[in-house]
Amino acid sequence: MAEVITRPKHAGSARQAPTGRVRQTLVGSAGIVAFLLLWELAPRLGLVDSIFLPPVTRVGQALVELAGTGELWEHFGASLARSLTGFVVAAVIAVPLGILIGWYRPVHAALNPLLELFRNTAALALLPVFVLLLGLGELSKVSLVVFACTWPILLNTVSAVRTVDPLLIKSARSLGFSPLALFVKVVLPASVPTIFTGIRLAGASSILVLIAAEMVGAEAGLGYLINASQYSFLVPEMYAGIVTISLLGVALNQVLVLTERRLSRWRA
Amino acid sequence: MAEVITRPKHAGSARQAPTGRVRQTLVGSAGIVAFLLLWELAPRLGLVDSIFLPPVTRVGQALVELAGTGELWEHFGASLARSLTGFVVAAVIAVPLGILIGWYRPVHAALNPLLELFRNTAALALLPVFVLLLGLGELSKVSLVVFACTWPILLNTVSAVRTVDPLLIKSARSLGFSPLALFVKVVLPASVPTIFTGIRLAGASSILVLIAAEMVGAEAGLGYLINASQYSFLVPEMYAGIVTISLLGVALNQVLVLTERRLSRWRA
Amino acid sequence: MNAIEFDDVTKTFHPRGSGEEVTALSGIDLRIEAEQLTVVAGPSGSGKSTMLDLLAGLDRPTSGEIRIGGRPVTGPGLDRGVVFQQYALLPWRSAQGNVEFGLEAKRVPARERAERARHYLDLVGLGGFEQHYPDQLSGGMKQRVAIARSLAYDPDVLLMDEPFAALDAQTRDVLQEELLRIWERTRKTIVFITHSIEEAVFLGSRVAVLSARPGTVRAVVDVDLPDRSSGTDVRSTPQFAHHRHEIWSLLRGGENAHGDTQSATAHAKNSGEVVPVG
Amino acid sequence: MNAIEFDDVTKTFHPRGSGEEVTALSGIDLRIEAEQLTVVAGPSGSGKSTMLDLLAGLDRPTSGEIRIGGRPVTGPGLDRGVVFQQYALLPWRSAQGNVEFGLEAKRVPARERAERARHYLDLVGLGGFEQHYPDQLSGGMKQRVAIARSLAYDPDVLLMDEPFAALDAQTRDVLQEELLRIWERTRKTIVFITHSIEEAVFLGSRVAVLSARPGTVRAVVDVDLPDRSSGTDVRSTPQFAHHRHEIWSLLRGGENAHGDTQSATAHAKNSGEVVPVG
Amino acid sequence: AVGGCAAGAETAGANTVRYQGWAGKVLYFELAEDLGFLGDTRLQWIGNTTSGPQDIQSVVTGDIDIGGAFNGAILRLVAAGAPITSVIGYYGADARTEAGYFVPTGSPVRGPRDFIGKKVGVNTLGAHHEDVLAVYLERAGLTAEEIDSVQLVVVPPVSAEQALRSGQLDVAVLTDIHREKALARGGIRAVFSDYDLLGSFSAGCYVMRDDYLRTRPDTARAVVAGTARAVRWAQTRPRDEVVARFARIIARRDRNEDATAIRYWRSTGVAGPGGVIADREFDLWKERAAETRPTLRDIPTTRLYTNELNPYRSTRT
Ligand SMILES: Nc1ncnc2c1ncn2[C@@H]1O[C@H](COP(=O)(O)OP(=O)(O)OP(=O)(O)O)[C@@H](O)[C@H]1O
Ligand SMILES: Nc1ncnc2c1ncn2[C@@H]1O[C@H](COP(=O)(O)OP(=O)(O)OP(=O)(O)O)[C@@H](O)[C@H]1O
Ligand SMILES: O=C([O-])O
Ligand SMILES: [Mg+2]
Ligand SMILES: [Mg+2]
Repeated sequence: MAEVITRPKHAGSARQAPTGRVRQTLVGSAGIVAFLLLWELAPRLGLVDSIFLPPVTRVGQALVELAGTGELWEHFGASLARSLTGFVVAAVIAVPLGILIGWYRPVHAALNPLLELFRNTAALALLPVFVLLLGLGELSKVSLVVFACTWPILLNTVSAVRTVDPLLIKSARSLGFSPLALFVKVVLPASVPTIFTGIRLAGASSILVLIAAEMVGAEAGLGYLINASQYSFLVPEMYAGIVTISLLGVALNQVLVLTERRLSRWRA
Repeated sequence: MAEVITRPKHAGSARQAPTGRVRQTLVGSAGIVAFLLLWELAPRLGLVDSIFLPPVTRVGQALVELAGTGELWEHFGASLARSLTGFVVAAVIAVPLGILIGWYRPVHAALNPLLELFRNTAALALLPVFVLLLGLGELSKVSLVVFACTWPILLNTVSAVRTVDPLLIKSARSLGFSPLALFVKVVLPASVPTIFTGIRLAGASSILVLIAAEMVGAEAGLGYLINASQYSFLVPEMYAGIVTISLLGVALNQVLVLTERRLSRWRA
Repeated sequence: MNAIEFDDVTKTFHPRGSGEEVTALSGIDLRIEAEQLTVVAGPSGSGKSTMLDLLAGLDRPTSGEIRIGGRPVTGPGLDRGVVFQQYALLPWRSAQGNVEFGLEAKRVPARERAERARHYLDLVGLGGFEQHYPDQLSGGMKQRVAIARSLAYDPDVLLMDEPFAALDAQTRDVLQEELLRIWERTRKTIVFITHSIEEAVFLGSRVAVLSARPGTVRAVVDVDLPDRSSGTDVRSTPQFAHHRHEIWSLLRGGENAHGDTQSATAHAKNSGEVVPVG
Repeated sequence: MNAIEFDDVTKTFHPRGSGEEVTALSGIDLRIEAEQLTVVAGPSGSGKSTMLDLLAGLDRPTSGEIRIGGRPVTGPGLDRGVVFQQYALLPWRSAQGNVEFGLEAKRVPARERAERARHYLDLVGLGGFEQHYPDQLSGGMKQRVAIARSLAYDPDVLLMDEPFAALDAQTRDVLQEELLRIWERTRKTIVFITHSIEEAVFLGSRVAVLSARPGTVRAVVDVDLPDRSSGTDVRSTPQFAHHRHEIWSLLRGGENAHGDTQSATAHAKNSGEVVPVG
Repeated sequence: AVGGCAAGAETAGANTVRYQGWAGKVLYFELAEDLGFLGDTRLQWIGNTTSGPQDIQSVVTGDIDIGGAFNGAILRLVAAGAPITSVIGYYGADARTEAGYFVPTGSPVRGPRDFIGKKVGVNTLGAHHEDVLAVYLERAGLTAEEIDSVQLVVVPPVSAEQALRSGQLDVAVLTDIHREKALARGGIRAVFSDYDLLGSFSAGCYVMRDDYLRTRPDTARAVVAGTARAVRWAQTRPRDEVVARFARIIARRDRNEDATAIRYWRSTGVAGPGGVIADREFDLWKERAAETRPTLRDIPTTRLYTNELNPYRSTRT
């Protein structure tokens, strides 16, 4: 009988040679470099008014100055703390709730339309409400982040639990696991990847709505920095704030992607 | 030889009996009804200050009045027009661009980091920039919506094109199709579902950022209505605006979901 | 011992929304001897998986009773292990972790779990692959992990529902030989479900042939082959061809087995039902 | 006519990043007669799919030449149609649409396309399923659509790469019979790749057996069976057993075919390579 | 408010008064603190605001204890049921401090009727610029529909001039630094100003919550009295001294703000000595606000404010 020989799939994805990686980094930065060059030259060549779009080096200078006085870190820290607090609170609420809703069919049937309504309610439309009901302090800002982060996590968790492979459940039942053990050992881990999709969406939302919240009645935060700079016509500082937010967004996304990858190393 | 008889998969999803559907609607409204009841009673029982959270019937009354004077439709129309314009422009830009980037590996390698940066830049942080560069008119508002909608569509399109089943391409090549025909008949239709995921994400974004944009420098639109009502302390009118936005969000999502379903009827 | 008895077992389903009734099994009387490898063969829809679900205690008969070693089956139990057609491995656990999974249900201490898992992975030829995840294994290797899991669980009765159906022909041949080898060594009571005649003849000491829906036992065939687990080409022997033909005739429909040249396709068309063949 | 000639064909790959060279095919000399159904059998990795890719014009030999009807193959062509193992159907097109797809490449006018698609779907037993999407069809039905597509395309040469490997045993048996029936009716030149010995014997008038990597032609076997497409159980006949054993011995390794009782698992382990078996 | 009262009232000491600042501006209680007029009453800055209506709303929600806005905005909030009272006037219009409604020199907008259908940029909605414009148009006999046809656009003050010059706005309201800088660059003219229309008048007040006034009368009195003395100080001292004092305060408080605007301060604009409030300052806006809230007509103007805490109340004639 002839043998059936299969390579393990991962053998195919052999590590790239170091030179390959260097080259890849170079190619990868081409787009960024071109963008920065355009940003530098457009105002210098008068294509745009440099009052409204200062060259990127001028913005970089403002960024360095803001970092030097410590002001940038203060705003950065304030935004990060709010965004993370809201995000974590949302995850802590939404994951167990989503599991509950996903596991009990009647609960899901009763709540689904309401959840759809909330999910499609633009969080920023509620900003005035949060300010009215919860005041101007941290509570309303963090609550808005919680609101915005809750729905993607909740709905992904619900759908994750509802779509666990029934065969896995059947197989665990046939081994004689208790419902609780079944839940902890099968339903939960099977749901992780889908839940994480929601968590990544929430990460992006947390920053987006926070910026808006900080534009109202804040005393620190990157949103405040941008808004205050705009009102004081400190245009380079405003762009410095925007660049910082972009980098924060990229960093948060990267952390979540890496965490996700760690948690799903088992995927081919 | 014994016969192998398989039911077509769709036969399993037999239509539900009418009584079942009525029952489902009833159960489905349970959550909504409970929520409305809570909203009505909380201010009436003094659990929250009715100045800041008027009972839902009072909000309903304001909604009816606003609709009666035609004011609501004016704002609704303005928001809808902006959101749709931005959304459509984004789709028209991002889909072809995404296809291009996805199809040519070097282009993708060069641009990917830049795209990641843009995607993770909270659109609202750019609101002041758009106002500075494009002014207060429709252009800056619609541009912000375009910006926010572009990234989810673009990145999903890129990934859609990159993940077209290579076997389909191989099979089409073996039939002797030209590269262009291959593209139109295989790559494009195979990408539709993934592209649509991006389009749905963009739909939600379009409303979210529009609300914020309309809070600055607008003379009409639901964001303006909320903001103006808030500052004039017309609290029921403010809630009426928020409810309208929620409904708009639900409606837009529904339209996209239905379109998606229509386009992928072939899915089991 | 652990002989299995089906005593006039009937199972009826009431699919949601249709209002109709589907009788999957009708009056099954069957005795499966302890320490034997018994094959249940039958066309698709004849109720093979339903039989196994009942036997595993995952579902209950509408009427009749199933007994194992004289005691009625009332639910899942540590005395039975199941191997499903689609592996049913936890994708987030390594091969080792998947084998240990079954032992966790039995509350085997952690150290012993690890040892037993390694032992059984070795037994099915997966020594060295303990830390691989299911996605990194071929279909055949996945099914070996599932078999190792059931063996490590050490049930008296092993239930296997078309475990090799999703595999390519050659992998299947290899695993069939290994299953025989393991059975000969462990002498478990194995109930093996298949709808491949080849497989039924090759594996079974006894083959129970079911009729199409509603499933009834049409016949029980005793198979007698030369030593199958050695390297000889037993499938090319005349005995094999004989048993093959015997079961083929039974599945074709009992009395009119010979001379019925109606093809499967034609049959489906004539039956009026819209049931695709293939 | 359209006889196919492999003239000292070698194919070498340079997998990205590894720096090493993989010789998939080495000095293949083979003549495949026109209007015959020729089977190419060989173990996994012996270069069967590579042969087919070269024949389809999807890739080029490193050295040597392939000729069809005397003309060298330089690219895909309307004279050849391919059926892949994994169906390769467009999921967004109905069965009808998928069959028409091939005809669009040939610029057949729309009305004729529709007619031909219906005709060939009928031929493979899918009359009535024209408007079903692939997701609504079973594996066997999908493969029938793929076959209908290739037939409607009306190539002189039909290339099939393990088209039935993903199907369950019984569906495969049914489709094998149908393929024979269709071949007898149309008398296309068919090159059928498989690694199942059963399938090779049942289908092939001639079976070319490849050796393991690098693939070389070990032998070409002529198969002589009683009429296979009727309803009789040809697989249980002594002739079948004879050919089965012949090819089994060739695949086992030529000279030391008999008495080699080493199991596949043991072999993989001894070879030192970490190549999972199964 | 549900969480409003919890939002910090406990954390602040009994003699602490919370408020929101304005970037680049010095508020009169900030000046009072700097001048030492507040005694042991302490101010607690919780952040900046960019609009009066938002500021007084925060008073109602309990986030802050004192906040100021245009009197028309106060009327609307009271009409909505908010339990607040105005305690001192803090800004207004006079010959040196006025809000001008500017157009490009060549604009066809010359009189009230020309505003119909035009876009007017204002700093915030529901406030001073909106209601002054309404009074201007009403007095010229425009109908309610014609007044409604004027589109108000919220524009950050820094962007207003640019928006006007680039044609995105037909009219822009410019004040303070922005007005003077724009005038210096030329090419624009004022159609009218609030001072042209109404003469000298106080336009906005600081408000406090009624329960705060009841439960912490001493702190309330201390802060209002100190603020009144600061207003009076600014009303009576030479402009340069006031500006210098403001500049020093801004420099010392380290809020990363732009200090240039303060150099363009001309006068308090406050009509009453020490910010004493007059009936007329509310009556002017009452009719306009009552259009959407008829209940306003039933509230006597004297119930809207108190000069009780203001030491200059007797100076008033
Ligand atoms: N949960 C269920 N609800 C309704 N009908 C069911 C259910 N499970 C099985 N059936 C029906 O019972 C019959 C027997 O099904 P079963 O799965 O036992 O067949 P099988 O012999 O295992 O077939 P196959 O070889 O295709 O796996 C079929 O007609 C099937 O449709
Ligand atoms: N594109 C490629 N790049 C690198 N190596 C390849 C490529 N295609 C095939 N090979 C190698 O060539 C050899 C033959 O592969 P091929 O797919 O033709 O075998 P096969 O006989 O079809 O096997 P199977 O029965 O598993 O389908 C294998 O070792 C394979 O790894
Ligand atoms: O902000 C104003 O109160 O005008
Ligand atoms: Mg089954
Ligand atoms: Mg192959």
